[in-house]
Amino acid sequence: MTKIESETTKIDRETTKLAVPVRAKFQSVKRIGGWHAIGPIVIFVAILVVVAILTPAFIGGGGLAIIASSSAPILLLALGQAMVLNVGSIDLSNAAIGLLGAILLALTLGPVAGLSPLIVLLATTAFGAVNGLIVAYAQVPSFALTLGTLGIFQAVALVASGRTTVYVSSNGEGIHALYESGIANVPLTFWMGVLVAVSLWVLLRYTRIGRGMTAIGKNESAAIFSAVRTRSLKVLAFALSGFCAGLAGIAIIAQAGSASPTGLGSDLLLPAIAAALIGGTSISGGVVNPLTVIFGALTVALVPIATTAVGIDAQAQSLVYGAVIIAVVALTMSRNKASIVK
Amino acid sequence: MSDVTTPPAVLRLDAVSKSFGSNRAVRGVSLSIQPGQVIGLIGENGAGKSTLLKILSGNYRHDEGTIAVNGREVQFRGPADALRAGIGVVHQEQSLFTNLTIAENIEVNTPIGRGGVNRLGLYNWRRLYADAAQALDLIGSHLNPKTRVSDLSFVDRQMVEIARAIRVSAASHTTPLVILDEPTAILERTETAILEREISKLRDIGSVIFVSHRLDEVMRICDRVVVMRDGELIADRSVDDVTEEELFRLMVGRETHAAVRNRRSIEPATKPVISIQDLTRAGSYTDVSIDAYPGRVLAILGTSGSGREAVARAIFGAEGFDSGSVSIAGYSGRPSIKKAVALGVGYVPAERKTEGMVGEMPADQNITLTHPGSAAIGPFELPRRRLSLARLWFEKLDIRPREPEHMLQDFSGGNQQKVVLAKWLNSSDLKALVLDHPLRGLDPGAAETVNAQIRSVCDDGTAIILIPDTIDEALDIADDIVVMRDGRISGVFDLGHDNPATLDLLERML
Amino acid sequence: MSLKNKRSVFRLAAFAAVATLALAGCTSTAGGVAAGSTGPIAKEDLVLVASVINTTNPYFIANIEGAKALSKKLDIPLEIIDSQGSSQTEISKIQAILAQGKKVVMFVNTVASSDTPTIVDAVKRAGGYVSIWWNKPDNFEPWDSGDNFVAFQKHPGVDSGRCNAKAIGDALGGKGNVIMFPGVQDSTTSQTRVAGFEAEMRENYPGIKILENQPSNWDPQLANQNAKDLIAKYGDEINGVWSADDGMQLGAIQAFDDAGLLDKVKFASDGLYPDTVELMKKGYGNNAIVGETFHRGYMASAIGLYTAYLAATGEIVPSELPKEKRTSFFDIKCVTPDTLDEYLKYDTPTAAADFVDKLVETGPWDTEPATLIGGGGPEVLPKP
Amino acid sequence: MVHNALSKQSAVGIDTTAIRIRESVIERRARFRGLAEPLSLLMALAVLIVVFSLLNERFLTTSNFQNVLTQSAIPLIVAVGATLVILLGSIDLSVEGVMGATGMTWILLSANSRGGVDLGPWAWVIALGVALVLGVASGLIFTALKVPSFIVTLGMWYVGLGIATMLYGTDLLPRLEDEGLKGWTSRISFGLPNSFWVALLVIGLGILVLRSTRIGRVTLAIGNSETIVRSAGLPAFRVKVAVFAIAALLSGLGGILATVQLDIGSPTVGSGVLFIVIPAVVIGGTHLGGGKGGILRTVLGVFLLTILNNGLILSGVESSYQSAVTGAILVAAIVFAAWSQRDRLRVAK
Repeated sequence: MTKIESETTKIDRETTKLAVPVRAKFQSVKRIGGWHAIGPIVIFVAILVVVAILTPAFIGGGGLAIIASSSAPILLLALGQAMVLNVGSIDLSNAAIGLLGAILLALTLGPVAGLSPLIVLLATTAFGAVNGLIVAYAQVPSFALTLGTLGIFQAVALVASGRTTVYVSSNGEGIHALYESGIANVPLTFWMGVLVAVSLWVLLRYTRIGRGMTAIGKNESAAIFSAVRTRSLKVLAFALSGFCAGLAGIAIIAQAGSASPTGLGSDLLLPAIAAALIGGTSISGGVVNPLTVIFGALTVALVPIATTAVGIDAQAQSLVYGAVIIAVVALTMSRNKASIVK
Repeated sequence: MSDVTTPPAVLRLDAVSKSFGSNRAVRGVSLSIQPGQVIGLIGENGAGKSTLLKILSGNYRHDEGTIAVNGREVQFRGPADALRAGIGVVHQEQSLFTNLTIAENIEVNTPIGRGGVNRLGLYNWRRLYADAAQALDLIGSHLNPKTRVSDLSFVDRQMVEIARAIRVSAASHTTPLVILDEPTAILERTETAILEREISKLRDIGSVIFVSHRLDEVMRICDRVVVMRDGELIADRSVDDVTEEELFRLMVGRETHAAVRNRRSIEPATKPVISIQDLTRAGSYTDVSIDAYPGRVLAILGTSGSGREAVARAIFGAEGFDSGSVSIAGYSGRPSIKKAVALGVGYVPAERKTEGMVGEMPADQNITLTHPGSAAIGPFELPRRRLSLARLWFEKLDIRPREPEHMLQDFSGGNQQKVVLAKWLNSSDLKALVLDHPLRGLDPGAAETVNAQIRSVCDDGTAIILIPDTIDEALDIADDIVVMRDGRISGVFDLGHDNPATLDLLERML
Repeated sequence: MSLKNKRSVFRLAAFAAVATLALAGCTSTAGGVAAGSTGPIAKEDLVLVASVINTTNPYFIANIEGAKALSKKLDIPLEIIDSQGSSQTEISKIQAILAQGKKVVMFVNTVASSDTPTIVDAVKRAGGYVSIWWNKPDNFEPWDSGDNFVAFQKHPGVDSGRCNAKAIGDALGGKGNVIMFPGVQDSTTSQTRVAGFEAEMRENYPGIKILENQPSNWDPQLANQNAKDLIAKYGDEINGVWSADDGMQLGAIQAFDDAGLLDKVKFASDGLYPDTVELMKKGYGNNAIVGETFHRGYMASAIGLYTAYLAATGEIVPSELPKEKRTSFFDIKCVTPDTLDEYLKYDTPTAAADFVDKLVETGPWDTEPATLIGGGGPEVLPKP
Repeated sequence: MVHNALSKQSAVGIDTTAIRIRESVIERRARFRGLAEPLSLLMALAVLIVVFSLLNERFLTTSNFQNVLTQSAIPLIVAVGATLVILLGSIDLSVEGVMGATGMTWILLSANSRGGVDLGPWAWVIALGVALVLGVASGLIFTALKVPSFIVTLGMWYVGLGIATMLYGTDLLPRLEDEGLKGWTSRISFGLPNSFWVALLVIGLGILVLRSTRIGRVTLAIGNSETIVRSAGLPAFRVKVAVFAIAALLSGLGGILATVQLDIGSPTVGSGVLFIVIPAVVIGGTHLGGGKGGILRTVLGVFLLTILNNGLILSGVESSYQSAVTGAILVAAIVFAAWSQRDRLRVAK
């Protein structure tokens, strides 16, 4: 600071005419940024309004609470995924880690009671961190790596569960309460997701850690040359993904009281990625807003419910789901003419 | 070049204009190029050069005026049209597919049905290689067309680009017009010399538009020089009737600085900030020892094989080395970027856009990315203070426009480079700054303001290690010059005492 | 508009949307403890709901068929839920229907055992009545959950496995080697069938050796591949093939057919799909299919829905029923090529409607061929 | 004057032999570098084969060889398309949906147990037409609307499944009636299973397209740098759509063959194929970022995974561990490939 004030330098004026086109460019960027932030919310509300008009009883009957409660595990996984996407990677194993977490929780809740969620979160965070360590230090593409660890975690879940449904034998009340009790009729599991989203939002927006992560996602080379601790931050992003997956596991146990390798939560990988992308996360990295991811998750949970609620034929629902996912991302994503999309 | 027979002009522009909204980027440009002519096109960044080139390459469509190629009026609907008309552009940023062979890169634009594609739409590889070899031969290059471009050096890549431009015109049986958009900006001197030789050969085949920031090159290579300013073509001179100084004045619209060196030489402090001893990296450099002192600029000269960039990266901890030591402020442990930065070293990489800055991040966040200074308390950032801190830097370094909350990629090159500098200057304890080609791709005006900043940083007691683009740049700013050749130091000069001639330095480089 | 304003507008919008979401949640919580509802409901207020795992498996198609027949018979509208193989989808779609305030009479073929408590809870809260088929946690019994969880019903898996084992054992003359294709490993349905099959072989056919089992996830394609690999591994050592359902058996048969081994191998499985009936009628592959267990999806859904309907209308009071009518096992029939003809009548176009007619006459527990044969607690697996 | 001195220098001419020598050295090194990855894959394959044949003597028999080839045929066909898409730098997740929709269309229009129409060869045309429409739709949405291929094809997966489900309706299982087609895929002609001959044909065509046609070369170019492709005036738009169309066509062909193989129509006829194909492409060494890789490497990847699966079953490894072993091999393969290239400045996404 003292340096800035202490001296004045005479600099030749650079041509000011540059400002004109630059300013024009700024304006367009701003506009896109605005829609980018609002889009996921608008889309969610729009679909909701359509559903409300077609079936008013659904919304009146606590439909929103249902959407929120069923979006909770998706939301938690999507938030973790969004953090990984933000550093330009992807975590295909996080849903498997979440399910493994749920199984571990169901297994340990009886024997070690209150310590169990802690152990599970520690374990899933560690699983995520292992992914991150390999990505950061062996420098392998995360898509391929986590595809591999996905298989490993699935097998571990299958073996750990003894190939059967694991029920919480005792001490399940505390966890179950997360689903049973709620604020404004919405279970705590969802609010847990909102809390995580807000925390991650603060992390990304107001801390150097978050800034560093975003810098990695936008330009990793520049981040390296700016002495951003790229490796540690990547590990952290994956660890956060594991942590969120652990919370998703807790949410699953809270809802079902049991876990099995093919039961609740076994097919959340793609919905969670879709939720992150619908929530405005860029798949190429560097763009994420955890708060809009909440609406991404709500939208993903809403679509199948909405197709049922408005009475679309059961056999057409899959088609509608696919079409809506594409349409929603097409509507919410920010793009400019020159950008390259992979 | 006299126009006695007046053959049809290879290219004739008549009052060509192009606007973006209210901004008239190109205004009524008229220009005519005869076969065998080499035209120099100069102008500051933002003068309208790139827009004009993009019109010629078919990327933009002009709003007004006419373009005629070989006497026929043309309307380019896309880059393919321009290519078919015989206009080949060698872009500023290299535009080769590094994963493909030389032959394919040369032939990639030839219209289907020719250039080694048979009737079934399949490539005839033998013919493809032969045609490519022929095109390379025309410009005197003996590269194997089967080589992948990723294995080539920069100068050879430029050759491939030129060969491609020529090949395209040959395939469409037109006189080629090759547009070289700052081909020498990232080349070393030796390589530039090779390139210059090749360009002069092009006269026999077609015409050339040569865009460069280096006025001396333009004077050497071209027959005529046209100058653009504010979107208009303000001068069209034969090189015989104009001086470098005059061109500079035309370009920027003001007088140039005296090229006389006006630095007060600071005597070296007793202790160097950075001291490297017998640094060796197999295949790159050997036994390099350099000391950099506070308040002095140390320039390392050398060609692309000299290993000087690798030494600079080793100092910053970005690349490893095999033996020797790098000691920064007395510390000489295991080097890493993190450690180097913690010890007060900054580094401005040559590849600004890919390594120096996060383009899609606002300028203020770029400035505080490494050293947040007062814009953060512990791990927490304070956006408002960050912005005001950035405003101070914008003011101090005259970064325009004064809107640090905007994406850095939307600023012009010179302003971007100043933001990159500010990123390091924001350190409370900057001891040394390693600058790898800090002026690359900047127009003279911008280069001058960046240079001024480097000088003032140095005067504040920071040691500067500079990898300059040109010898002149080194002579202009350095206190010490180290010359490297083939990975070894071939000369050391203290400009306080020595007064090496350019030729002297050049000899030690080659 | 400055960037800062933009941001605060966005923040406000986000906050408002979250708040709306929170406040809009109405009387029935998604989580809170449910009071449950008793007392008869007028027929006009009812809606039948049948939830199936997917809409393409022949068994689930039959489920839908039965539900439709009952809907027609009782003149009550019907809604079908397709879980698309996902517990989450199943639960949220059920909740979506419940949220519309209708009084539901529900039949759920659960995707996984662990879905049952959540579904029961939701139905209870909405004052509906539900019968669960096939999968539920062993310790989660209807009588502990009040009248809204009317019944848990299934066909006993052990019986099915034993029935198939007998068929293969007899066909092979008590000697030979058998391979097994269980379904998804953590499915109780598959586990009980496997247990029954293995127990029967162990107890009564000591000369038959089980070479290997390869779980094939109810997936015909996977069973086909696994069968190919096992053929490569054991070749003509294989004498018998058991699959946990007919879908996987179709895949396995195709693999043996391709290998030219069909004539020498005997098959048995559960479900007697229409395709299986055709193959058996034709005597395909030297009468390759020697045994099947017979049950029909339309019977399951009709029984399940009708039980729940009776509870909803007050005609039965679940808490007063004996335990075997709350956790109930319904009979399955062992079918051999010789007895196949007896069962063809259950596949005529009017079969579902005929069954529903009888069902309404005789009640949910006494309608041939699916009569109540036991229950009152978890299915007991044979001791290994 | 500085430039006078320099121009004298250049007039003398600069000896370029040093550069030329360097180039020829680089060229020689580059020629062998290209072989390193396939070689290590072949070695891995060899090790697997040796280990499995020691564990079970049946592993190395003609019948098991034919079995492995039959099983690899469909993944191979689909993987050729997937490789092209990945060479673009994109990804195609829709394969299972496209397989389902195409297979279902085909069997419902062929002689099947449901009766209905039998269009014979036209069934193939219409079914592959469905695949083409899905592929072109993916390509157009991806290219024109700039929606990331990941999400487009994810959505198209569901759309394909939805089409298959709707076509299927609530009728009986459609079963193939044509005796000539039944079991055709695994029947042996000239020592190899028919489906594998189809796969070989597809692989051959795929290599030809990639190596010697404009679509193939522009695909590689797009994977390298789409910006340059556009500024060079190459048909990036058309090629991208074409590649997605080709990939969908091949998925569709795979779907029909899978239906023939199973003899019955099922919307989920493709289940599990995606998770063989993508790892196979990656293990083969094709870069997910695009531009680098090839079809033959993918073929090796598919063989590696198929042999692994087959070998694990033959050597009696419990099925619960199979996904872990596949996963571990994938991790090992990519770590092995990346290990030598580690550098503190390298960027891996």
